[in-house]
Amino acid sequence: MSDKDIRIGVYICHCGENIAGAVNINEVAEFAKNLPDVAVVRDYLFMCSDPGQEIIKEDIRKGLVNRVVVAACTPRTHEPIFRRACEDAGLNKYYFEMANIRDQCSWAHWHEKEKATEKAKQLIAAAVAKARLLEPLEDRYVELNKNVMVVGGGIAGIFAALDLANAGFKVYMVEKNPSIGGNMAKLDKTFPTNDCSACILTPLMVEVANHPNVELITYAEVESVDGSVGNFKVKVRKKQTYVDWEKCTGCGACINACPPKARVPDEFNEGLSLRGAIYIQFPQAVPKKAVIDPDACIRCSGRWFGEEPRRTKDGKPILAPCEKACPTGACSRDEPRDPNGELIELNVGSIIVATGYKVMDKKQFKEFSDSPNVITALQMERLITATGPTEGKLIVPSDIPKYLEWKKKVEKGKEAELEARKPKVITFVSCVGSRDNRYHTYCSRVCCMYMLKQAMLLKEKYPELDIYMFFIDVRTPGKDFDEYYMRCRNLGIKIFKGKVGGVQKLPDERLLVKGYDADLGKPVELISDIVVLATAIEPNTDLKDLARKLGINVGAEGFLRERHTKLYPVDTMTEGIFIAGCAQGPKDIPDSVAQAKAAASSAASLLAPGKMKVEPLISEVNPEKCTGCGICVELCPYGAIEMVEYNGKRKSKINETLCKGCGVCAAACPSKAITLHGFTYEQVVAQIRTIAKKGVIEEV
Amino acid sequence: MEVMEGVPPVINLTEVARTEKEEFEKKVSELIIEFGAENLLACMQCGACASICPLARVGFEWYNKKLIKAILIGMKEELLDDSTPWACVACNRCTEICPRQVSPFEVMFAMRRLMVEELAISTLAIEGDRSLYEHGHAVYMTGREARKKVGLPEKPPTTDSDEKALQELRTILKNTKLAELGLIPME
Amino acid sequence: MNKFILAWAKDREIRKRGQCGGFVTAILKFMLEENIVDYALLVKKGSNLEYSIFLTSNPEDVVDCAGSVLWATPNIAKFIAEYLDTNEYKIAAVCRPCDARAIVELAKMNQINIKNVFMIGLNCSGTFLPATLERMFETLNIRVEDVEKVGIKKDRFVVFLKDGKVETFPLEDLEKSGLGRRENCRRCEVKIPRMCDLACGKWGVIEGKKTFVEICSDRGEIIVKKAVESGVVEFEYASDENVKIRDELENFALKMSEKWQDYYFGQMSSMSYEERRNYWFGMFERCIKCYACRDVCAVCYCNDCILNPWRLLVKGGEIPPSFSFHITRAVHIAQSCVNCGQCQDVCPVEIPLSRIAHKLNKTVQEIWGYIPGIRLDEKQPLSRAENDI
Amino acid sequence: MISETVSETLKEKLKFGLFLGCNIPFNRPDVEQAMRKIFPALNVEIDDLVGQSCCPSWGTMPSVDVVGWCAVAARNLCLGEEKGIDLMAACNSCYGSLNEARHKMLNNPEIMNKVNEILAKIGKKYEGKAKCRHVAWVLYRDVGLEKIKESIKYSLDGLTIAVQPGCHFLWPSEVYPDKEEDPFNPKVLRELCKALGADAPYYTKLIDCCGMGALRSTNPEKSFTLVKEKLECIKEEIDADLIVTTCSSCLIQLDDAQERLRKEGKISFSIPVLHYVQLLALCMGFDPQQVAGICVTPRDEIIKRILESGKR
Repeated sequence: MSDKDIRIGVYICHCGENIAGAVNINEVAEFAKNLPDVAVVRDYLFMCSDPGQEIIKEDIRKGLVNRVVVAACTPRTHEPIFRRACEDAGLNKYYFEMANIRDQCSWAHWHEKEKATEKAKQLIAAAVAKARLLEPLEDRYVELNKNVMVVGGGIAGIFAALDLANAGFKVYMVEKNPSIGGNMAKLDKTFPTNDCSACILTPLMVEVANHPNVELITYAEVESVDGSVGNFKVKVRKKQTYVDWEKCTGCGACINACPPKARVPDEFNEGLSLRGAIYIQFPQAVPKKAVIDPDACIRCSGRWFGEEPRRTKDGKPILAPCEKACPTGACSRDEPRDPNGELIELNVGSIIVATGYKVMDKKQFKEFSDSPNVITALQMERLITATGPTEGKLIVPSDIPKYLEWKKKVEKGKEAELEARKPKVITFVSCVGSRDNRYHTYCSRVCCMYMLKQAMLLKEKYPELDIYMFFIDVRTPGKDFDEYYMRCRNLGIKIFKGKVGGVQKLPDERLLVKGYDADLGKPVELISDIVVLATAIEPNTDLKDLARKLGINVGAEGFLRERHTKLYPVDTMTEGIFIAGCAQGPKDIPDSVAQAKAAASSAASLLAPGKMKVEPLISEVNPEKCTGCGICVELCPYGAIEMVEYNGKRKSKINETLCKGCGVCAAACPSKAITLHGFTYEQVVAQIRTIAKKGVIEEV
Repeated sequence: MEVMEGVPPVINLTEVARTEKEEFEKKVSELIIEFGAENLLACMQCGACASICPLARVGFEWYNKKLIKAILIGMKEELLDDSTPWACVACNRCTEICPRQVSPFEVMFAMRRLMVEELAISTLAIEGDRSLYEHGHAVYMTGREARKKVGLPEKPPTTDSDEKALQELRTILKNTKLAELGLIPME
Repeated sequence: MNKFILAWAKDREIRKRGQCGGFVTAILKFMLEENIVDYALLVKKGSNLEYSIFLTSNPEDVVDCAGSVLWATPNIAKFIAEYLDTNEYKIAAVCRPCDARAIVELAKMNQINIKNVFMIGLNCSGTFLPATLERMFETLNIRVEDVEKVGIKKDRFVVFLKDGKVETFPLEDLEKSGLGRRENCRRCEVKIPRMCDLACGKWGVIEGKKTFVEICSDRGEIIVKKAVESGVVEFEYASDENVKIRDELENFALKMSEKWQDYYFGQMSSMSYEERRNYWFGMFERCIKCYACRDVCAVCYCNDCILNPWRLLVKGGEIPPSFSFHITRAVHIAQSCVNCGQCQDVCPVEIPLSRIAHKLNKTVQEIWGYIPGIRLDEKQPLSRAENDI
Repeated sequence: MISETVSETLKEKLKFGLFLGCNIPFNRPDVEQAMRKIFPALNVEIDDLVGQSCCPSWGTMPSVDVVGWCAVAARNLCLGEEKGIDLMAACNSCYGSLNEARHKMLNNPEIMNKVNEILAKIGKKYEGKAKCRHVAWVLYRDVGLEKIKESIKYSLDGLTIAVQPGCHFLWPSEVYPDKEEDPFNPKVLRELCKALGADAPYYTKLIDCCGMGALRSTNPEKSFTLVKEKLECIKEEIDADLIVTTCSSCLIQLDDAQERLRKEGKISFSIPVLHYVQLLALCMGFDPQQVAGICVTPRDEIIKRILESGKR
């Protein structure tokens, strides 16, 4: 190595006070000057700034240095910047190495300045030790497929899909429910303007469905994802609908035919009403098609798909009610149906994940009693909306069965009196499951606002209602949000600062609410007809599973993790996969839409050029050393390694387009037959040895 | 014990902070944590504990939520003068529902322990401990008529009738803070 | 066919010369004769305490190898992986449990094509180093020349003399005085090689010269059936009594191992961290870097070992080598070590290498529940990615 | 968990150490006698745990020193552990104090070590195996409702019972060996009462505190406001014939305070109060004088009613 002409430049960044505040820059610079092969040592207030980069470029251009070590902050954000500077000045950019003397040094040891300085020296020495062994590498290019898959057809998915489709990209929208629309379709009105949710959402649903560049794949789930940015191979499982969608017109005749015995809680109404085994998700569904829930179906006529119908005495086939009711034959049970549905293969260049959220069930909150009149806020939303189980008529939830009974009678033309109780007092409880160490420590972000919204809608419609709201704090950080809050107070809604600790059932289905008011400094209690729990927004149950399939990260709280909170909020650690909406964390509609559009634009700018530069920091097998044991094959998280024939022996080989350079194989190989370029064994060992020897670079 | 009801009309935070820094060796919150309320600092003052606390319900001054707040602020003298912690029934509703797993019950009892340490307790409260040492029972009665009436032997098979067991218990008690504080004879 | 049989060779000569009725010899001979395998791999006894690994394609040679040799510690697995192309040739190998386990481990690493290796396992309660045996005879006042063979019966060391006399000695006393079985054998936790196709031994046989055979694979069953059909082997089904006795003997042997494990590992864990480090580093100081431990290791398989001088870790010409030499080796074999003891046998400076390797492996076993060399379809824990984010 | 295995092995023999505490042997020995009667009759062996002491109760060691609390509790638990049996208590305070102490020891090795250092001085060591079970749970889970139904001579048909499980039967649910499915809507005591033929309906203040313990000794007036609220709710909502509790403290409070409130003219009704083991003993036909002979609020009438009406 020493015969080569190596001239290392060490550039130490003050990062304003961030580094210089704890690390003695002069001392470190003096130390660096004496390291082997170091030709130049310089320091500057902000190395990443334009003049800072210019210092490096100047030295390269003048031929003073041919390896660059920058001691500054995190390579995650800044390595690309310095690499580009090297490249601009005519140096192979992989002759660059970074020492992080901020995040892991000055910040961590802010109060131990001497030790921080010592550690900075060691980190720089380690980087120099590695820099001496750096090799020039060449970037690769991969072709990009210009199709995009959007997972999730809620408001975020719809916007992402529309933006991309309008820009000319082909979009596959995969939705697990029969219809797109997501959680927003369940809402009555939206804050802070009180627009009708359906009025602003349904036109968009139609637009995306009819867009020539969008292919809707609903009632489907992602089964597997292979490949990498630009060339993802996705398998999507289209679930069995048991209804021929080609023929189904969404007329709904089958729904009414489905017998009462086959009724199960209606997911769309959050369990407040029942739906049949054959159902259309909701009246404004897109596509408006029926599906059969095979778990709920009671096989009425004793017949399942592909089975011969039973016959009457005179030989006529006995058909299932839905089959009989269908005017187009879409429900015919003559043909067998594969319960596994159909596997669809897609090739896409980028993926946007916008799978939304679910709200916590109230079941786990035992202290709020098991009364049916204690409901979640999303149930409240269904209760007040015109498309809900009571068509927007406000009654206590325990009386909904009475209402449905009454409605049936009226529909049959009978005269009947509705005997459902109307609530006089409604209590709202915030932070149920949010900000709670037992469930979710995070704030669900939208609860304060939607509670205020519901209270406002109720109070405006039924001024005689008494509404009590218990908040730990009222959080309204958004444009026009606090004004909205003040509007609520002006309406005479009673707001308390304090959490409700328990709800007890009274014998007449009313509820005794035990709360606390911080302003009075006293416990308070009241009798309420309905208690609304603002249960937390939480990740969908299968989100972890989906993340694993996609190879993206999930944070401790269970939401998808972005690459960088501030700088890359819609990117993931896997190139080419973007996230938007509540799958990334609780947020309201404006934020979801903004994120969706950001994700769409990120995907578009990635795919538009048609090809992409890929770092050469990937692994390579030396077949001479490889013993073919196959450990690496098992361990590779990207499925990038396979066994191939080499000189009559089985050896492993790494597919460079799939390899992400994670280094697992190189670390695991007992023969060390695998090299991870940019992080070779020699380079890493040199770093470790240098640190082990407290900053002394050892000649090997 | 003198029961001090009420709080001063204005709480002078500057003065509280100064007293805590200058007059005490340790912050009161640190002491409370040491005395067993490990999650004290997780409290966000939501008030759920107070909403169902029997003490708050019947009008004691320093019930769970307020006690925690006062500890977090650094108030000490006011708290040492108050009897609320000694009224806590240890019902643990608060522990069950606290969203931050602070266990306000544990804070109440840590406060008791702090008061014991500072000997800010009445003889009444010490009585139970003395009785425990003397007889092995916190509640103890010499009258045995009731037992005889229901057909039981005069003495139950406890430390009451077992001198060796009582000595064992005393050995244990002598190795606790009770003895350190001089509330029972030292070993 | 039942899983447990008692079997013996029909041929009178084989029955006489072979151990326990010559079943193993008869089967091997049969397999060569019928060209079921190309080679048989076995151990041949030499004069006094000598032995050699013996590879043959000639059925007649097999009979010359009949009889058990308790001082033979052949490295069967290494021999196969190193010298035989198991993709090309079919081999029948006679293995002790540790050999068989090493073969299974190497098969998982694609170093042996186990499809072409028929394993005839021998029950084993331990082996002796020839040198130790010599010292034992000296202590016990027995002339090597007079010894026909040696054996272990429960807790007794048994010497069969050429004049027909049999003498027995308490094994534990011998071992406590530093004689007796190899250290790894004392700690060994697999006595019946059920990972083989056939597991053979004398345990469970009540009377007569018979071999108790546990049939452990489909192909094992086929071979035995064929041999019976061709009239080479005769058999009867093992009774419940036979099986019970065998289980008892196995458990007895396992209990003994457990005691020795407690002894050796207990010694290690009773040391403080400091003591333990000083002990092992002291041991490693002795190392003369002869590479024998590595070369002999039954579960090592790299073409170009990273411990080779000037490859990444080890400096040429430096003795003793940096401790990383030993640490690297220990870590590399930790998940697969089958406690065969070869490393310790060959170490010229007597570092108790198998002890540390076995202990490390026990840790792996505790964490992942993985016992090396037992099941072919079970991947080694450190070579497996868990799908758990 | 090691502790589970202990109770598993107990399943066959059903043997428990009878943990008395303080209130029961000195204040309400009829409860002790009731237990001594019913369990042998239900084929459950009870051991006296000779030498047991106070649990320790909340006002003593728990208010002084966590380690001291645990050490006293551990000595009591050791008495069972040495015999391979669990303890059984009819007092919620004992149940709470012993189990909370055990929970602290199991979850904090530092406390466990310190406790065992102290215990070593009297030649004992607590390993965390033995725990304290509640009589109600033993009757519900180990003995079983069927066996209870079989064993009774008198049935309570037509009686309405207001149940009072008591706080330390429920919270903190984390520390208890047996847990109600919903601690805010407890069912076990109601089921046990129903097994005797009575009706045991829900009432709004079912889980509310009776106000006993430190609250009563610190400020009786305030304590009585709680018990009054509770009694009124019972009277108004379900008009109970009888209040049944599984806690000796609740028993004393509800029984004593009622009389006082009546004298002060704050309430005008009288509802007899019994511990469940007493009620069961009565139903099984044991001598009322022995198993339910000590009370403030009169029980004669209800006892008469039980013995007359429901002969089976």
